[in-house]
Amino acid sequence: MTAAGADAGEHAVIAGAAGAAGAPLPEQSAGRGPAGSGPVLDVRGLSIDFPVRGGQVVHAVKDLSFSVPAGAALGIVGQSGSGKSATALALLGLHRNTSARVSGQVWLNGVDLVAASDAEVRGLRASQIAMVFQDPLTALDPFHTIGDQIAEVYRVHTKASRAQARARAIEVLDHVRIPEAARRARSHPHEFSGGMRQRALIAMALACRPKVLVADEPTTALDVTVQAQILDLLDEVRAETGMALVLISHDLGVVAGTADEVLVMNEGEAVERGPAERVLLEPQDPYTQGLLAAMPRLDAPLPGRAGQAGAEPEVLVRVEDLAKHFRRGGSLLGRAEPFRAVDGVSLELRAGETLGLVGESGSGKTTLARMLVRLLTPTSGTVVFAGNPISTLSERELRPLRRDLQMVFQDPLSSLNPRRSVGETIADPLRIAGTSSDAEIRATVRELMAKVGLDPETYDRFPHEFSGGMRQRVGIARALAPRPKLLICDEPVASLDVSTQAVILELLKEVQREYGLTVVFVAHDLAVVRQVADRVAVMRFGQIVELADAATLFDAPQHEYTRTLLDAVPVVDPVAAREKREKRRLALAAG
Amino acid sequence: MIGYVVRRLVGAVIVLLVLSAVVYGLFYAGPSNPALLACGKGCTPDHLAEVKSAMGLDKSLGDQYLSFLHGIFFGHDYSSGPSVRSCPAPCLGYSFETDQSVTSILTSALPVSASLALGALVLSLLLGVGSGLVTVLSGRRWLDRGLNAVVLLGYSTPVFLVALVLLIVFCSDLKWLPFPNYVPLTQNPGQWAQNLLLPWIALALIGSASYARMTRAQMLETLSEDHVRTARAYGLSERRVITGHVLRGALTPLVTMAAIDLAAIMTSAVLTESMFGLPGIGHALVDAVHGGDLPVIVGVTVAAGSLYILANALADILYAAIDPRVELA
Amino acid sequence: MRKIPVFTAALALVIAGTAACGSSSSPSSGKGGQAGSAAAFDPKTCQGGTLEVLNQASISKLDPARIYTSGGGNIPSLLFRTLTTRNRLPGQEGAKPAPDLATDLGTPSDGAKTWTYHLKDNLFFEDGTPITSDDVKYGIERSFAPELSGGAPYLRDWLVDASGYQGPYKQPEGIKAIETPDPKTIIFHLSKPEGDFPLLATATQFAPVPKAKDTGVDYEKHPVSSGPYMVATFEKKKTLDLVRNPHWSAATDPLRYACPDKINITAGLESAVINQRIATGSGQDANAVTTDTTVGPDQLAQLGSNPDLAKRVSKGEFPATTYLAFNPKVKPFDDIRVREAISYAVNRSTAVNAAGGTAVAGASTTFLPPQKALGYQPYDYFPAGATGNPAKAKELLAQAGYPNGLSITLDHEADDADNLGPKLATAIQDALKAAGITVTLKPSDDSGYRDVTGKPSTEPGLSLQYWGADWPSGGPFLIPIFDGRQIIDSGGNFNLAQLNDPAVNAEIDAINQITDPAQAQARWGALDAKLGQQALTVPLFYEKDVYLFGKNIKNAVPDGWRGQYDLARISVK
Amino acid sequence: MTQTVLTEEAAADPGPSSPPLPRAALWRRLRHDKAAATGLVIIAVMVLVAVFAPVLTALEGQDPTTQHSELVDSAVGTPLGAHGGISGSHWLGVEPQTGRDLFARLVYGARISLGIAFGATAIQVLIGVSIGIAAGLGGRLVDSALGRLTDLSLAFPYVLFAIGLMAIVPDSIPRPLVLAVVIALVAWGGTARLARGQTLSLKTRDYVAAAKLSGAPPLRVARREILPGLVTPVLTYAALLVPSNMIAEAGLSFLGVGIRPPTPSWGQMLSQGTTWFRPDVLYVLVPGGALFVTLLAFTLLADGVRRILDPKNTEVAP
Repeated sequence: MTAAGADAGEHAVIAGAAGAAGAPLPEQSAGRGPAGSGPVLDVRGLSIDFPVRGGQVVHAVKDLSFSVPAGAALGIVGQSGSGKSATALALLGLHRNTSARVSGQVWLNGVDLVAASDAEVRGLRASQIAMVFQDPLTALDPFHTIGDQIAEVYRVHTKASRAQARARAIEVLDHVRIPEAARRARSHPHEFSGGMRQRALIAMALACRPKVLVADEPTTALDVTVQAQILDLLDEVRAETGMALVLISHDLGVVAGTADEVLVMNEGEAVERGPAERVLLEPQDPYTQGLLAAMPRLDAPLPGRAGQAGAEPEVLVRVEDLAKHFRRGGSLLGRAEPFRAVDGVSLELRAGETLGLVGESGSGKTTLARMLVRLLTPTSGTVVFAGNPISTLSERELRPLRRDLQMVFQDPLSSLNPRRSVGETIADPLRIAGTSSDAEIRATVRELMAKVGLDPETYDRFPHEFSGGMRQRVGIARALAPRPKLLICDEPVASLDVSTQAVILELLKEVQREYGLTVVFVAHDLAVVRQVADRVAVMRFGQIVELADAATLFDAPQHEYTRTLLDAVPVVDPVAAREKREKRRLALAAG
Repeated sequence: MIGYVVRRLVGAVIVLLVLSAVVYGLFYAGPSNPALLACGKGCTPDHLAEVKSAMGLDKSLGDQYLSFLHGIFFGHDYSSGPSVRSCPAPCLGYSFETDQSVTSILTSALPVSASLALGALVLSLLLGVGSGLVTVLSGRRWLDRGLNAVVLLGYSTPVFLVALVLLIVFCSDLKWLPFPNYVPLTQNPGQWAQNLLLPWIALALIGSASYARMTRAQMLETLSEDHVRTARAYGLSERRVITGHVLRGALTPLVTMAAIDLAAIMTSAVLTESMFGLPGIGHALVDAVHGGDLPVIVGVTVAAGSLYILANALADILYAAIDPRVELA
Repeated sequence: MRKIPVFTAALALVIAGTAACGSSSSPSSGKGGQAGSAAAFDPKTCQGGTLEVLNQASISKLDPARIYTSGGGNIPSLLFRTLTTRNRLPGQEGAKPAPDLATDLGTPSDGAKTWTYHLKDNLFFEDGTPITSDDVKYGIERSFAPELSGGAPYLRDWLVDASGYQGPYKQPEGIKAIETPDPKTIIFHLSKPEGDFPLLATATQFAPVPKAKDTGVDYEKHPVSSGPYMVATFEKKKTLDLVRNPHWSAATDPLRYACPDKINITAGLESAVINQRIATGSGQDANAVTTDTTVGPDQLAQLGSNPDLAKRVSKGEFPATTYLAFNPKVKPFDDIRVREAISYAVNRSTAVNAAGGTAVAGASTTFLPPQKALGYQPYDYFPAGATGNPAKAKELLAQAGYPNGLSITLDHEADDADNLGPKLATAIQDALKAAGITVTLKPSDDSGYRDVTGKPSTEPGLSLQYWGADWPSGGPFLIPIFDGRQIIDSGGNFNLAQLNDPAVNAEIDAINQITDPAQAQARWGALDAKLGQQALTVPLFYEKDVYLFGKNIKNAVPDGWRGQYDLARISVK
Repeated sequence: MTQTVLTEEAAADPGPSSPPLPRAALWRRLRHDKAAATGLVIIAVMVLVAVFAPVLTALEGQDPTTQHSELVDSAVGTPLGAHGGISGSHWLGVEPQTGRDLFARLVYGARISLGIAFGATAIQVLIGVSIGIAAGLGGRLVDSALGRLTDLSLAFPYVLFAIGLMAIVPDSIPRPLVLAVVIALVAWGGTARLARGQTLSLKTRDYVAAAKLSGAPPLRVARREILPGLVTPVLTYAALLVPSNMIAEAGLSFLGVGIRPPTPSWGQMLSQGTTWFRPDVLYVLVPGGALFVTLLAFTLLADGVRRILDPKNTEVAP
């Protein structure tokens, strides 16, 4: 962290607070000089408005100012709708020719990107400032090879020959550590994994040696271990090339280990900015404080789980050698090897406990969870619930048991029928049971709604009228309605903002206590699991690699993979984050 | 790739078998008397008996169908005397009314239908894709509305109405063109095109509406894709973005549409062929229906169905060849 | 507009098949050819150019054994010479036969039961081989082969012991009833007197076929020509291109002028397109004619106001009657009062309008069309006036026991191509409604229709029918319809009234022995008038044929046999 | 008949994730969409005309089948008087040849054209949705069998097969019914494909899983969770099917295998009219205009509904 950066930071906060774009300070004029110690990117009084239907305007970004010195890393953090992505696009002038209205100044290399001509802006893109996008799946053209796409960018900006461009493409692909770069350059994007694609995008960004790299949520779509690798890579290339980095994320942990400075945005405004250590460890603004408090962390003390450690509780569910195989690409001429989503899992669920089920995407955790409530029929193995072999019962035989097995789903939008009122959605299991009168059912539903924090008066409203958190409350109420014994929560908070996450987790804990539920909590986020689970099972490739008490698992993981996972989890403390990165680097070098 | 093609074709053949069985069963098990109908007009009892035994109508329906299938691969001789009516493979039946094998009726009709379909398709694509592109790329609101209006008009106009107006205006009143009279391409390419011009225009006026709408929708969708934003973010000029990264993705789905359209026009442009007097497949079928010529009805329907299914299969294969994401393993 | 069906007494059904085979003709009203060029026309200097023929009907048959024609047809007659042929003149003269291959119209003996013909000298096929009487005999024998069916059935009936003959492929010994004592002479032995034999000898079955060139069903791919033209290319159902036959000599054939050097026939066109093209006449269409498409309403309506077009029409009359046929075996048509009521109720104005108006159809109360060659005698036993007499019809119905009206079914063809379709049927339906008769319409496809109505067991009570003469004489017009011995139970019956009256049968036999046309005509006319009293049919209208021809066409004169211009005498020069 | 192709396009785009628009809101927006509202009004007028055809003709004092030979030129059949014989007692003139009242035939023709178009659409939707849902919810075997069946129906050359079928159907069955069924039978594939795709997409929604967990039997799941999700896309699609079915009816009648005389239908009138284009242009314009306007109205409505329901609402290019 340089002094100049800190000054600029102060200035930004002041300017933001004063609400004035102000005249350029001497530092800024210096910044426009030849690349040197001054800021390479200087944003002053940036505002972005989007017109929407009905003549109204959304103020996505309001009077934002900041600057980034050469070689520095700025982290921009905010929840969805905070304006951080609109800001990122403005840094490359990508709002041009859209309905967005941009005002203020974005100085880059002596050019104001807001005022410059289209051709001028085009010339700066990639050569001076490059961008890495959130979803590597869609950010590359599916019709062209990776190498061609990088080479094209290089040729546009350097007038290099075809061969030179190709060589440069292979060079940068090699740089981002894509193995056999020369061969892989001829691959199409769909032949790459998510992490590889993001590396390819970074390679493309590096191709013309820009001075600034903007990375907008570059790891959000990736698994935690891959996320760590990509963040490490960004950190590395910044160190090697000396370009400045603007890293944008909703996750404080993601920016912690990489950014020198952090800017926190809320509702289009910068609420706090400063050196990473200060903002993350001693936040001044109440909003930042709230964010940090709500964030589940691995280093927080384990929540006490009184009463559970008593006598050996009875076993509610016994799973033996459970497997689920999916056929893939079946054809007339031959059968492909099936995909083993779950491959020989055995475990016991004790009444009243919460079992955390963690793993990366494709590890089989959701498949396993769905087999526990017989939404999926196992290929082999058994699930015995309270003495009933639910894995082999027919649909009809199963029906009386259904009410005991309920589930809370990840996506609160997809899990509610958009064409039915929330009250009726909650009432559904009761109506199917057919044992109560309409009045009784309505009363029960209202009671449930009140319990999960919904206004009973909203009985007749439809899901799209609710926010994500509220919808998840509806999902929980529906699951509770038949008074189940087993509740499966499949990533119940994954699509919620961090502050809402905390509230929903608290609610889940509360209802578990009250209803005496046995809970299986499926999540990819170890920190979240740590908050709620008594025991944790770690899954990989369809198998459980480690199953232990929460305390044991997090403090003394036995399995190599568990350790890798834990090491990859981002932490908010910048110092700790850098230590973890160093550890990973050493591990990689050793391995 | 080869495996995919083979698999796709095997699938097509299975559908074809079912199709032919259904058509065959439907018509031959139907209420009409196939021998009498096949015997055609002017049928004498002698002739009828001859036709009946030659057609094998004394056999069970299943056997008849099998011999129909057999004929497709090995040909079929219809004989009941010293002179034999031979119907070499692929034999789709024999029209006793016109004394021709269905195959020869088809082979003489096919070039006409193909000429009609190809030209109409090319013109539809030029008009439709062209106007769709211009509308999207110019970004003019009035153009967009205008295009939509034209598209709606195209959707709402029956082809025979267009054909009639074209004939009256260009052939009868203005006399810019002679009345269409099909001339084979091999005979005189100039006259071939001149005589097909009006049918092409009639079909294209209507067909291009779909292409225009599809092009517009696809362009807008592709333009909003992330990789287009990436290309822009990396400083590519708008022209380069469009030609290099938008067109291919946007126009690929049109391949499927065009292939199916091609088959549709070839087999089902009955009204167009009838209005312009083109002796194509549709015309042959209408003739057969009016003449009660059952073997032709069945043969043509089966052949047209095959064409349709093959076009579908071809479209899938083409699509897979164009789009690298489609796995051909 | 109209396909051209011709009919047979015995077995066969309608054939519209061949491109050409048009209708036959009879004394025409002779209005055609006012183009004025007829008088100035010189067959010596008419040669040259290409004639375009634009037709609807597909050219699906070109084997002379299989074609059903009247007077040898229009297009077939360009390829095939026959023993006799139509006289190719306008008016009454044209309704007579004339010698063609033969030196005269034949010599009858044994009370018209034996007919002897001698061939002219210097007759050659297109390959230069001379035409012999054996070739004529072989041509006739071929037409008995079941695989070459389609021609008129008269020979099978008339020749002695020929009904079981299966053709020369199965029975190479041939027909005993035809003798060829020398290459120039051919003698026919008939089982009964047939004064009309010279008229029958105009049919293409009487064309010579060289046995050496016979390829069975494939013969039609290139039939060996004896006429002025021969086949250059023939694509079934599409095109037939003719070029001059170098071995034909005008000296032996004074009736065919053979003016154009080439004749291109295109089939499968829409009637409206044909008429539009001939009327517009651009390019090659100036040399265009049609042999199967009468003028459409578009051009008809213009005739009054467009003198150029009015000059380019040929107006003739093919002897044919469109009528309602009763089946008296079906109730309520067994009651003559019901048949009479319907005869009174019909509205001939709307019926004629359905056919296209008085320009193309004339209201008719007699079964025989108004042509002298057929023996026409006027009568109107149930006067319905122009628009029907529903009051009288109701009265008769009340007498018959239907005071509150009647519900009947009318069978008709599904399309209007033969003028037996929905247009006429709905006109009848509407007219009978005024008389309290509710008509249900029952359409059938062409072939299905013939099948249903041609079998006495399935014949409906009331159906729309059309009858045209195979040659201009009362015999072929009345015999199939009213001769009791012509009732065919197995199908193909045309005696729809199923009348088997010994007196009628005897009168028919008596007239058949007459070889003097004038005498026979009077007797046929009297027979028609007598039959009319029984109300077995309701004649609606007779046919008028208006054909357009191209701007360059000369000598497009309708002949008296078929009411149509003759391709063998047209010039494009 | 390229018109058949355009329905495929709609089938390919199920657009499932749009938030549901309450019926009332849909109605409100529809009324404010000028084009769609125009379409709706025209359709309403046409339906009223069809329903009240007897009343309208009674007002005029004519009926659709009575022939007036006195009103046409006896020689060639053209209507007497100017403009196809328009007069106080024959509002749109008379038909050539027969002299039947054109207005009466037009309004009675509306019954056939609209009736068959709606009827065929209803049958199509019924078949298509049933098969689509069954395929989507059934097992792998059911799905692949029904999928093949759908392919098969899409592979049938539409017009050809309709013509072939019309030729063999016995006459004892009422013709309009036959037409509606035949048109529906040859063209239910698109609806089935749409319904199947939509069902497959809806099936994976968690609320369907939740319903299963609530103990709902499969039929209840289909009815309560899947079917409501199909209503909007299927209705939008059906709005496009109506004009396409109308064109099919007109085409078949034009070819002479459709509705039987003397029952009037627009397609049949048009086919008669083609030969009268010059002598009596009104005879083409009247049914042609009616057909065109009605088709346009349906297309406008369908387009409007699509536009309103399209979450992207890409009216203007970016």
